[in-house]
Amino acid sequence: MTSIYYKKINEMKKVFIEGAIQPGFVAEAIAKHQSKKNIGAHNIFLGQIRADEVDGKQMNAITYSAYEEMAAEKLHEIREDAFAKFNLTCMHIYHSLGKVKAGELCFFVFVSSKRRKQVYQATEYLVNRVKSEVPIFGKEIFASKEFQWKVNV
Amino acid sequence: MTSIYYKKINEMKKVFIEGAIQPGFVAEAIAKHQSKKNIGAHNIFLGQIRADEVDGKQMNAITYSAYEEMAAEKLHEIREDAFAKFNLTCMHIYHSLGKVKAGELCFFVFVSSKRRKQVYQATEYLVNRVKSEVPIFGKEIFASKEFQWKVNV
Amino acid sequence: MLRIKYFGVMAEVARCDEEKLALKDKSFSSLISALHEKYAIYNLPVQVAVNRKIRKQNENFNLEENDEIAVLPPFSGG
Amino acid sequence: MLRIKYFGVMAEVARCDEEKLALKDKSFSSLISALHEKYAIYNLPVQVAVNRKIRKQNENFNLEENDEIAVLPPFSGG
Repeated sequence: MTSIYYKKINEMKKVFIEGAIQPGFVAEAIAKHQSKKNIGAHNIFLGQIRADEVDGKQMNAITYSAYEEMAAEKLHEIREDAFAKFNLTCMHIYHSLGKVKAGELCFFVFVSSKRRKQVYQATEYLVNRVKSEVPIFGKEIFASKEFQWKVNV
Repeated sequence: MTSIYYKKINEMKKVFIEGAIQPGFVAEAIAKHQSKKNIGAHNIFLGQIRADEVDGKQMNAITYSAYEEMAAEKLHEIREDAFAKFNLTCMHIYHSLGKVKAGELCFFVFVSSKRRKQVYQATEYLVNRVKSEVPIFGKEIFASKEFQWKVNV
Repeated sequence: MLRIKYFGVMAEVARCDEEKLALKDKSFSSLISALHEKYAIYNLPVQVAVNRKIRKQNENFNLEENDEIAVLPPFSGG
Repeated sequence: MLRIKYFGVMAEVARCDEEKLALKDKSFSSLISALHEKYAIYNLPVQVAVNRKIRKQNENFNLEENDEIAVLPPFSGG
């Protein structure tokens, strides 16, 4: 039981990032895979905050919170399913917590494989499952300081 | 005619990179999109050189060359087709020329869109068309200094 | 007493991230009734998780003292 | 005289990146015949581009002095 517990804690650490995900963080993640010489193809999804207008009000930022313990369990399940479904070498999922401003990155999914065939589909699968099944909550903040709770479409 | 000529020259400059594509270059490309506040989703494909074994010999690197003028024209056509086919905000394609070692990146396709739905498919479309239609030639170099010309499968 | 965690808009409805509720018995249906009485959750698009698993609101089973209970609005990551 | 560019393995077969060839006439079929005589291109998986467009080897049309001609092995980018 102890080792499973630590494994989960480790996964939690890896997933959530305080504030925006920086382009340099993406570069570091890519660089870490250059020693893996059986990888031929990477696919990366990045979610960026749009400055949408809602009823004439401009969105400035999203503040994210999460039920982290449940998120860690769910992400573990999603990862296992993706490894079973697709032929992947590595898989990484990162999501912001706290405030992320328009133009900044909040979500980073990274899959690697020997060949390119399945990487696009694997990324799409992970992105969709994280968005629909992982308990993360976004609060959209407007320039006026008003807010509304984000709903995924 | 002059402006079309300069446009093509500019596209050539943008596509081919001498040697490996660095993770920091990918980060810079991402960072440049943070001022575009109508973008919600990015998808990135990266091709990495594998150290494959062929008949017991280990591949060390690929040396790329290209028919650059024709490549520029073909890439222009592929880009136009992709913009017509998918709902994209931006699209960037980079490929290495010269020597790229195993573990390094040789190919970088980057698409951005308001919403995520089409980005995976757009990336896959671009990757496949570049691989099959753009006159780029890879020479696989083995540890033994022997070589063979790469064939795309 | 059961400890209940609230997330997202539900933490604003409850005006807290976590509270203790006394139930008449330890059944899941009593918990759902108590949450509805206090926060009208039948009218909210929320789900209830017990020990990190979403349970249907019409399920019936017994809860234990240190079960981890959470009321969750729609997920909106990404 | 027509200028011909060679790429990839074809540059190794021709032992140069570019050369000038004299043809008996300026037709595309004469060019293909001359390339076959010199490099046996019917036995190689190569394509011929004129002014950056791939042409079928059995097409027939006239070439001009400053047409850009290139002999290309299979593409293997990525």
